[in-house]
Amino acid sequence: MNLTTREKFDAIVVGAGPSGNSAAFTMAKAGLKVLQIERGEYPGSKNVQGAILYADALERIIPDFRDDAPLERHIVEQRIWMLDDKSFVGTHYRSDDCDKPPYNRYTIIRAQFDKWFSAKVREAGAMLICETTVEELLMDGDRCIGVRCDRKGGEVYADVVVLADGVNSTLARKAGLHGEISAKNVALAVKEILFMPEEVIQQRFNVGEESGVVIEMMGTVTEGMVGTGFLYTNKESLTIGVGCMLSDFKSNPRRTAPYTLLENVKKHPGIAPLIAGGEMKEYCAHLIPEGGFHAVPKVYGHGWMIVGDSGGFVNAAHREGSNLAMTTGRLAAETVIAAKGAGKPMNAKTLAAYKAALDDSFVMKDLHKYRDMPQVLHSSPQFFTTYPSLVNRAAQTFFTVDGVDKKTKEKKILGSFRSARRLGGLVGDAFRMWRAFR
Amino acid sequence: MSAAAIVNVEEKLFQNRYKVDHGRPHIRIKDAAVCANQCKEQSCTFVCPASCYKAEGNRSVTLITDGCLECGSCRVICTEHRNVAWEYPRGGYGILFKFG
Amino acid sequence: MSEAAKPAAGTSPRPAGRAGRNTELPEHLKDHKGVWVFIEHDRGQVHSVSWELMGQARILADRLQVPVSGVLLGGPADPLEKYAQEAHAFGADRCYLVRDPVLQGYRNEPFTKGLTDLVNAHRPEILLLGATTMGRDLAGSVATTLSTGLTADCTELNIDGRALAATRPTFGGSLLCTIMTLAYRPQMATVRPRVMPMPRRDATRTGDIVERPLGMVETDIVTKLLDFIPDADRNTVNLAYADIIVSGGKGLKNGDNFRLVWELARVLGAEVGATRAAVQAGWAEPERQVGQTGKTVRPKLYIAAGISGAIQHRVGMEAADVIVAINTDPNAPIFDFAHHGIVGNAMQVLPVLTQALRTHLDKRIRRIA
Amino acid sequence: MHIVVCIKQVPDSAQIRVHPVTNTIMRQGVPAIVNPYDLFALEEALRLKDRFGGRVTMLCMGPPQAEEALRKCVSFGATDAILVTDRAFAGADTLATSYALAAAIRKIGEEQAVDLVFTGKQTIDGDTAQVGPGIAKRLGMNLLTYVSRIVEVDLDRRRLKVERRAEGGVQLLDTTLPSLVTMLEGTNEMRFASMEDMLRAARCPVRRWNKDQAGIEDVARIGLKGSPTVVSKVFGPTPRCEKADMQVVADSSANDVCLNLLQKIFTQHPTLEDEIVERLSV
Repeated sequence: MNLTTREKFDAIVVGAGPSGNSAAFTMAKAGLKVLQIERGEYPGSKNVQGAILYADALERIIPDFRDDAPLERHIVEQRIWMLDDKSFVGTHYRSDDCDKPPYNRYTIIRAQFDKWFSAKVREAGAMLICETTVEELLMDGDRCIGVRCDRKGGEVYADVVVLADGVNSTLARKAGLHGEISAKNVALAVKEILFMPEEVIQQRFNVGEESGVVIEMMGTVTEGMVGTGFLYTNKESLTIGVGCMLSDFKSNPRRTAPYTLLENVKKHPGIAPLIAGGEMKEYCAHLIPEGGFHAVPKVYGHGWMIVGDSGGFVNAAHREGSNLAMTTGRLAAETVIAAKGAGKPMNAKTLAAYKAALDDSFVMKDLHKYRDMPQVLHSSPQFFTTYPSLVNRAAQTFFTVDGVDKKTKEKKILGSFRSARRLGGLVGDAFRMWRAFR
Repeated sequence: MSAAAIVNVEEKLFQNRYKVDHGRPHIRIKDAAVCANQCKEQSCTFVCPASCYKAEGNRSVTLITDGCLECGSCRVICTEHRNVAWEYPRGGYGILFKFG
Repeated sequence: MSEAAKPAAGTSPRPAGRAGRNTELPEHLKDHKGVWVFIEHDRGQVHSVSWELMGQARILADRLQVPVSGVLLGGPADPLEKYAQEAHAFGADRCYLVRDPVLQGYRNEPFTKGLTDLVNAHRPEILLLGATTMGRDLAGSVATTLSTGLTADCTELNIDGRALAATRPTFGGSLLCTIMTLAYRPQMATVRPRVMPMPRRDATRTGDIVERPLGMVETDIVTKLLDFIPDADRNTVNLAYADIIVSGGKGLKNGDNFRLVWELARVLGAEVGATRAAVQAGWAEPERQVGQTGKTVRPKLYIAAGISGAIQHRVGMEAADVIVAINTDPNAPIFDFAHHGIVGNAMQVLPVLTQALRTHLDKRIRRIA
Repeated sequence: MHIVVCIKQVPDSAQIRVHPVTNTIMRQGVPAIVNPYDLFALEEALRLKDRFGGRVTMLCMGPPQAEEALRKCVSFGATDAILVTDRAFAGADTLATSYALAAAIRKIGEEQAVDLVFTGKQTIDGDTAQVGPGIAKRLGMNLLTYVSRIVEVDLDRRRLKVERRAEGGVQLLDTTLPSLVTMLEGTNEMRFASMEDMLRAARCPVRRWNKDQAGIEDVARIGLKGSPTVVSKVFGPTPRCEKADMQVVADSSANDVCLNLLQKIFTQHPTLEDEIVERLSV
């Protein structure tokens, strides 16, 4: 590729996950000349997620996505479990409203979903090349003028480069746009997909052919590390996984490997019967941004913008990631379209509109609301060990009928809480939780 | 918690679809001496979800990148020594998730 | 294998008759009789797969009450009569011979014409060839010329009604499928070497020989065979075609112990293989890696020294006829699928095994010499 | 020089699993890929194009989604791609497939004469290795299967010299163009495409031919009707894993254990011992 015929695009999008596809789709739809570069064999072959799709974010991009998108099950029941070694206390929310279209949340399988979304992006007119890894941004001073790929003649140029390259955010890091991510700001999650006949899933979770259940769990199964487990129902498979703060994995005295933790979750008496007989067909691992508001870097500059996980846009408290990714992708695209329309240069001043749009959308508002959550959870592992055990034992005391009078039982339960955390601890914990959720 | 039975991660990794870039490992340990002499915890040997880092008898750490899930944990947790040269594999190589 | 082979769930056989496909044998093909075996020979030796097929053909022919015939094509330097006698000893009732200078050394064009003419003249119902590079090359063009069905790489043959039911691996061996050629004749099949048992040789058996001219001259044939370079003279590593392989794994602890693997291999005239870990450690070249991300091998004898037998290695070598495993850990996974296991330190066992083998073979060679 | 490379889009059979209990085939998550053997053929064709110039035309018979496989081959450097796709081809076995591909190659030859046709050794789903020979027979081309090396190409004298793998060695064959070559695996390594080719492939339209455009005359010889072979059943192999018969060195001397092992192997497999002895005494 000699310099005279150097390839120039209105925009280059690096990565074909939810944020990259949303950005590329929106810009291509508006007639921009877009090049999308994906390092996987096809869009989806490098992407991992627990995998829940939030309909509202996608509706604003492809309103009729339900017609042909590969969706596994719409979620009708949400379960939150607190696990002890041998038991769990669970709260279940199930509503008939969730079983009426248009459904709000779906479980998806990312390899198929991203491939579908990418086909839409190509239909919209964007050009996609796969199996190509972008090695670094081409910078002219502090202005980004294009990217260099790992292929001969791999320099491609554009007015703006949208970085949707995932949680490791390699390109921005290499260009010095932000520092290395900290182990405190990411969780390492591992998961497996277990295949079993649909009827078995429907019987075990009491759901119909299209409806599904989601279980989030926390407790002693994460060995005191700050983290949660999850079990999602797909059409003919279950996803079982567990993730903990990477810093906790590193400093865990028992030096437990993630796959050992996952086996322990799978063996838990509350989980084992649900996944019995499943045929494991894939084992994945991924980092998830957990730093929240304070971990979001500078997300725009002269000729570049950052969207999705690459910018740490994940609301860990509510386990929401894909909707933030799609929304940030769309907002970045709309900023570029507006600037292109007004003939403005893609400098920092113009692209600041992207940050403004983020600030007044739910994205930054939610992240700001939970800005202290990571710090609170970090400093109080008791929410993941002591309280789950206390609650389980309290339930056992409360529900075992053994002739002991209820007053004594009550005193025993309260006593167990007090002895575990003493009054000051209990009040402190309550206050800290209240402030983190305020 | 039940005694942590030794979990055979090889059985799990066998299920994955992987395209090895022979002769071009995408991650390298910059200086093996640093692992052997200066790093006490060698946490990469148990945090890596694909168990690519193995603690050998003589305190050295060996790295085989086949089966790597490209999560980036090893780079992030090597905070004190920054001893991991971490890159994505060449386009189309490495892990190829069938489901993800 | 037909593209629309929608795998049937479980083992329920799907009715063979399907819309748009003729499955009844037309009248004019009903007179095809007899089971033929193409006898493959090269540089003075008959390939053992031909005799294995002769044994199998005998079983099929007895079930159908028809004769077994061998087919021999060759040049003036090939002792075809000797091979025909061997064929009778292994069960053939008759041998068809086509001798012509242009058939000296295998070339597709003359061999295809010779075999096709024979089939059209004597109309067999089943034609079996070895699934060697020669057999598959020839079978492909003969089947196309005769416009008949050919099932390749079969691992099992039997008779279903009066038709040949050929079973073969598909999707890389993870599945098996049974294929039939109902409305066409002859029913052709190639069979992998060392899959069918070698039949008993009965020197007293005799049979007749039918000779037939080829009707082709060298100038008709475009492709010339200039030379033949035996593998022994080439130093390339061809693990995939090796009969005996000695492999080493991480259990050998370091590079120099790998020398022990080479010494045993030299005595056996075997190729040297290695596990991924051994190759990564630099003890062997990447071309020697056996397993999921390396080569898949089907040797007669596979000796695994210091190999645990992880699934990634197993899928590359479990098809070997005889697997010998040497490992210090009694419950290493390799002992679950090896035929012979030695629990012991490979560094200690390998030299002893090499020596034991050398003395055993010297005794045998002295007895012959 | 005009080379046609035939490829097939196949399921990645390494990922297919048979459910241990129900013995059903689990095809979920088995992506479609370019048949790996065909890539060795494509690389060899591209090397000839690099040396002699000319065109490399990709040809594939399959369902509409096979276009992805063709587009990927163009990204390696092929000039253009033709997908022969028609409901009438469904269910074709190797005989019907070779008939259709031969017709399409004849049609391509009308645009520009074809010097060489490349196919892979076999497919990983069918494993039959019959389509190459079938096409060569129908087009009257010289057939060179299991080629391990292209030794020499002489365009002026229209001659081609190759090394072909045979049992126990390699044949050196000399023939004329046009020829059909099936490449052995491991003979070369697929190149890493340039950015220019990647961008060209993303833009390049894949031509689609139905049965008429592909020059099919006799409809009875394609698809199911043209397929002599019938698949009567598909099933999972019965796994064989009985425990090895074990000997422990600790309690008896290594020598006894080894002698015992040799004795056992050679009695069970006499031919094996003969071959080793023969190879050593030669």
